[in-house]
Amino acid sequence: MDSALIPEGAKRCAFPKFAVGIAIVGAVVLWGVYAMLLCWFKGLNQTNMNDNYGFALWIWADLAVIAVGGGAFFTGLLKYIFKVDELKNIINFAVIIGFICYSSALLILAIDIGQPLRGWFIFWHANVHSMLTEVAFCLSCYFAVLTIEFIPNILENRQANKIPFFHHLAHNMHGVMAIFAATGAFLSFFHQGSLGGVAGVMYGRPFAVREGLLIWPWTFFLFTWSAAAFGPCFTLLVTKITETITGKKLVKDNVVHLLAKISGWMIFTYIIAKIIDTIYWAMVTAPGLGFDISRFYSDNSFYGYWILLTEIVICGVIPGLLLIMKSTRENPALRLVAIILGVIGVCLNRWVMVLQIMAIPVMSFDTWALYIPSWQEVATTVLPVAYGIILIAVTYRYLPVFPQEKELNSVEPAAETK
Amino acid sequence: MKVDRRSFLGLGLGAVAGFSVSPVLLKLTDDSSIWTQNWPWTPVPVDGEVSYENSVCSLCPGSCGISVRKIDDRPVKIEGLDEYPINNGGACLHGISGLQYLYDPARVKSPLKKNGDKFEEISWDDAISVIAGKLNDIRTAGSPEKFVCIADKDRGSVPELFKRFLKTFGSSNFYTMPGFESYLKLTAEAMHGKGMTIGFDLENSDFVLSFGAGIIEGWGSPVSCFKANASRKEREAKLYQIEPRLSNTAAGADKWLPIKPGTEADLALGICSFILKHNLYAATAAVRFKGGLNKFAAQLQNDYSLSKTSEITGIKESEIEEIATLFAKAKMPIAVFGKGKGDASQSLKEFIAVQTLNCLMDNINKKGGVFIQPVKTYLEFPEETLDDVAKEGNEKPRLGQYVHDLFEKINTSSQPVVDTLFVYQSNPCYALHDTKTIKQAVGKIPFVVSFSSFLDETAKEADIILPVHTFIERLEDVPSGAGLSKTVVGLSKPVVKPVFNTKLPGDILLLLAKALDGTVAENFAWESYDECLETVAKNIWDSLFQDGYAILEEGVPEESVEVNVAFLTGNPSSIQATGDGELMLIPIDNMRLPSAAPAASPFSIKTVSDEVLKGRDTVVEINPKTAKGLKNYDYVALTTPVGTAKVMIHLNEGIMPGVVGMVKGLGHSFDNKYVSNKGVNINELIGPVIEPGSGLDAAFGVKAKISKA
Amino acid sequence: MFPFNFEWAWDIGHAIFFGGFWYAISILGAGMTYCVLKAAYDTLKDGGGSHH
Amino acid sequence: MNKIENKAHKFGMVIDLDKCTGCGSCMVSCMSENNVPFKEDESNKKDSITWMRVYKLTNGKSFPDTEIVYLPRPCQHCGGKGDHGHSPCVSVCPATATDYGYDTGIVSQIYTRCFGCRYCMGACPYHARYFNWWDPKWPEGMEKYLSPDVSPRMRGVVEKCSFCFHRYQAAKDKAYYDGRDDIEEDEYQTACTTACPSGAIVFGDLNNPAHRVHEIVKPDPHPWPNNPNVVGKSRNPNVFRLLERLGTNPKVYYLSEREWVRKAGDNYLDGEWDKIKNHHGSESHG
Repeated sequence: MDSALIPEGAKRCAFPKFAVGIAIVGAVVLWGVYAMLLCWFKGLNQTNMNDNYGFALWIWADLAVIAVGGGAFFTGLLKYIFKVDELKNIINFAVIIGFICYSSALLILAIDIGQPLRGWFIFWHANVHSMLTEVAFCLSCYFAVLTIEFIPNILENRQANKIPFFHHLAHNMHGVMAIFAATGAFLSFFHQGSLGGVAGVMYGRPFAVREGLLIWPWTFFLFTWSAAAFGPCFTLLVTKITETITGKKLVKDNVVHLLAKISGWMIFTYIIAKIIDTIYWAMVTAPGLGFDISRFYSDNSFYGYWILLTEIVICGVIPGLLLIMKSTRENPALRLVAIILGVIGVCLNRWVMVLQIMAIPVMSFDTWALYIPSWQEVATTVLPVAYGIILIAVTYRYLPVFPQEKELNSVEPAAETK
Repeated sequence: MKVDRRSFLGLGLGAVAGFSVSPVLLKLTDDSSIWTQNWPWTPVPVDGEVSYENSVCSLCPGSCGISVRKIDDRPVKIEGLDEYPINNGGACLHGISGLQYLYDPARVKSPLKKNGDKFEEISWDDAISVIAGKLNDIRTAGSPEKFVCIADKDRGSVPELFKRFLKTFGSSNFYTMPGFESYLKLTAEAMHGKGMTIGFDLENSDFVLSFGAGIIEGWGSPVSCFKANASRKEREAKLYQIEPRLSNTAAGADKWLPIKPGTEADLALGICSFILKHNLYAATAAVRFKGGLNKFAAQLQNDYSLSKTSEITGIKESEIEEIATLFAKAKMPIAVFGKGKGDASQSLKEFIAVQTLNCLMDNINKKGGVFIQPVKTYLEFPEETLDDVAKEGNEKPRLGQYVHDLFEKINTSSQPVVDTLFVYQSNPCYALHDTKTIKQAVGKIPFVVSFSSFLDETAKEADIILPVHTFIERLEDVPSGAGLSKTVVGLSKPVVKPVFNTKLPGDILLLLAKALDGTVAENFAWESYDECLETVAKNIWDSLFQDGYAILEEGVPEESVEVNVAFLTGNPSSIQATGDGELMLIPIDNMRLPSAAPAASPFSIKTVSDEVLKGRDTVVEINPKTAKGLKNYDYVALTTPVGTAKVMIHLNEGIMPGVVGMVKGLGHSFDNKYVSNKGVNINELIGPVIEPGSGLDAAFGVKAKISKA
Repeated sequence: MFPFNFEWAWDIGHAIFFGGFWYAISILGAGMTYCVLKAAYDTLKDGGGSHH
Repeated sequence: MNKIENKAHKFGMVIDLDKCTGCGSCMVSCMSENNVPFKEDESNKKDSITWMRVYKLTNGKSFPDTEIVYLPRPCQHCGGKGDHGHSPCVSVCPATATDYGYDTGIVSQIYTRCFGCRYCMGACPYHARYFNWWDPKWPEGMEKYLSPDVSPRMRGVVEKCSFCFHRYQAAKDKAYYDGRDDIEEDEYQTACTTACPSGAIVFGDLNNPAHRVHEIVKPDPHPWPNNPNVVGKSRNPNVFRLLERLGTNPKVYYLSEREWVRKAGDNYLDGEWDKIKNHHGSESHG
């Protein structure tokens, strides 16, 4: 039915099966869109946020998708600037994942703000001293970069590529992609960092505040670093999931091993920096403001030291080591464990840097504030996930995303699974 | 085909690109944001010329001067009036919220007549003629005493007009709701003679011993008390607070002495006993006591030894000794009575016992002491002319001494004892103990007329509601009382034209009187209430009109006062709470919640802590020791002999173990969603306990049980 | 974001921030313009559409 | 430059917690003055707009040694680290919707500019900022009492105490009309100050030695030796600020003779309070 659009030589499931799958996920999207419309038309009273929890589930989701979407810029940086050529076999997919993550992030922001129709004031009336301004500018620009990086892949669709202009455009864009990637890396560095800065500059919040370099608190650098470190984990994880669902091998092991190794070393170095930062904050910064760190992890029913331990050791040190060591890295099961832990780790870090900050009382007579998101918040947070699944399914079906797919699957006629 | 599709595509893309670079998008973006800045459903207040008008607040007995800021003819803000002799600039939250009463969703917008379960609007003429017809029937039937009136207070021209109306009609059944002022008069009358009243010179006293008086909880004239309290710091005056719970007054006091609920009178007598025993009383005091002090002293030594007092009250002997000594040694000590706001149920024994302390120190009619003097009158009404029906009716005995007796009588009599009831600006169906029986009694009365601004619990039971102006729309004299050291009459002025089809209560009475048979009408010969007020208040009218107030009495009174403690020597027993629960439920007076009428405003409800009201639930206080595993905001069923309520728990270290504290002023059930249907009315859980000797409802609490709900 | 916005200031903060921003925008804009123009040129050079 | 600096006001207040009774007049006066809306249920204090909020503090002791104190908390109008005007909230607002007035020391909020990102709320440790989760609605007719001096806020924006800035403007206009250069102390007073029946709130110019607030606070013009971010520490041993150690430099000071109350104003490590409690501004300038 749609065979004219499917890449030449690739095997895809039957269209009805594909359509049913999309419809199921599409229902989830509709649920999310309904919640989104509620938030837009009735206002943010649809959420369970409150004046203590001005930042809540959405901002966590926002930070988390941007962190895991960091695989796009880091892989691009390695491929185009550091000329790690093997990564060309996964860069398309990394870009698509990045595109999904960043478009989701922008959508979430558009729902999160109280006056969406005035959202553009952040650009128009920019306060250049605000980390959030930096986030908005770099995020939007980098999304433009991702779109530019995504376009050639779209134009390589069998039908689109037949149009000479599109063919040439894709070709030319490939030619100058290094410049775009460099700009993207520059922008990414700043917006990943400034997202970290958002927390680090809040000097009214002893749990969040960090000392730093010039105007940038240490969280600035930690966020960039962690996004570069854990982003590839997410790329690998989504690749693995896609491979499992399609029942096909899509990327050669050597490429996966290489990216896993780079990620491992990045995680390892990041976690050392994070541990140093945590120790300095716990021993110097917070006590200097009158806070013993036990204040941040006690007297409430949820946040305990377990969260610190999980983030740093279980989801930081362990995946780092697993990916550094050749034997564990090349063991598919352990590698999978490592990348899953890694993705959880970075998401947990973003959780802590958004929700735990809001939960902790600062005034001595204030109390812990815990909150449970409303269904509207959950639905709008699930929305990007569903949208991402659809976009991956569509691009996988119609675009030559994995250059090695044909080679890896030419031996036998592949089973027709989606 | 191919070419077509391509050109179509190109055209489409071109159109999109063209649209994107055209100013249309930019303009739409800009316009949409401007729209959000001017949403038509967000009100834009109209600007205009600013002016200020002075008036007097009559929401509570405090009678503070207020300044109303207006934009053209719209009042927009109420503030305390600078230089006003009572509050000098300050204001309480209810006064400041005053404008919310003006536009209250529960206001009665025009006269209403009950038809079945519903109210229907009627015209003023119809309302007056229906009521007059009913009243004429009573007179024709020869039982004018079956016409009864309940008002919020008994001073001022409007209560006087009601009394006059009743008297010329032929009934002596005029009742007021329990209030601090009436208790002051009652106490003064029992101890110092008829027509006397009591005021406290708190701002000049150096030691205040308060027996549960919520000096900063709305007791007396609230703002005046706040000021006296605040100046303690500079004056180095002390405040010792005796009550079972760490109220705000207790928290602000120099010392808080937790006492077993209901034993305040015993403590006061114990202190008297100690002072007498150790000859710490003023030498000049003895001569004032009628019949001398010896017999009284002997009786106290016997009944109130230190150890016995300590046992009864739960206060250590050393502490009783300490406060007695401090009180006696102070230059100008005052002992004050009237638990909480001083209104609602109180015990005369307690008042007299505490006042005896003042008398023993002989701080009577001295600066910084207690002022005892005759109630100042300022209104001169022409002599009534009574016809035979009226004369006969006035001869008949009153149905009861106090308002609760009246309802008791209605409920217990097999014959209808009341034919027509006027309720003026008070809410007995909410504010009296055991509201269920009150409502039952009101239900038994054939014809009930409510003079009210709001469709409150009592108005809802009425057959006809006559809507009256709110205080801000009114012309009226507002005499102060409430235990102040001076007597000021303020003039409430209409600062805004009536918002709804309402009238002045005085004007309504004039209309009614004119429609009545007999000599009633000729006793109300004024053209209007305005004319009436100017005539009857002629002695102070100039000052009232020009300054907005007139001071009737200021400074230290010169009266020499006798002291009579006969009530105490009669050896009355102290009040015991009813019920058999192991806990004692006591009411809490909270400054941010009016305990009776009018109900809270949306603003004042908004300020109420979530340790008092949570969602739709009342939160009661108990000591963690009493909690037995209950946690904050656990639901419990609170059961008393009178009723059961589902409430939440708040653990408070500031309340005595074994005591449950529940706020007054919640649990309203009228049509104002911001204020009503929130929490429980404590009066549904407490029943009246009549004090022997005084006949007062003196219930200070009730025994209760809690069980996890 | 532009010098004519009233909160704009000619200070170091604005210079760095908007310098970086406009620089990035220029690169992206120039890069894409180049790609599109070059693609149009290449297409015309190929001879108008029959690219099979 | 110098001349402008000399003329700059620094409005602030000192609240005597020993006088505060927790009566709520300040809260209501503020709501009425500033057209603050109300809704059916205001018992969830985490979404209840109260520019002036009165906190209840306890000394944590059990019966009968419990003590309580009320602490009114308006916006603290922070001067930020080193009192340079970079308040925690102002410095983070992405759209310049909240600003620091260098001539008044007042932190303003421009409702029509705010797009509701709520970053400022996260940055404020005092919970002084409130979000309009709902459209403001008044019962029919009640919108007639709204004051034209302060525009009602639309849904989706952040609002907070402005130190009744409109009263400052009105006072300045009047002074200008009368041909005076500057306003008198009593010409500009906030709604909470004038309403307080206990006179617990004193408001004025912290830069003006003749003003009562300056007399009570005696602000130290020099940075605190213990923490150079802290400027304007009071040299009155009974005066403290909330979370002073964070370097937010609030312009709202509190006064109490009770030590536990002063200690509750900030956070201290175990044993630290006893070492720190007697540092009141730089001694050399006392």
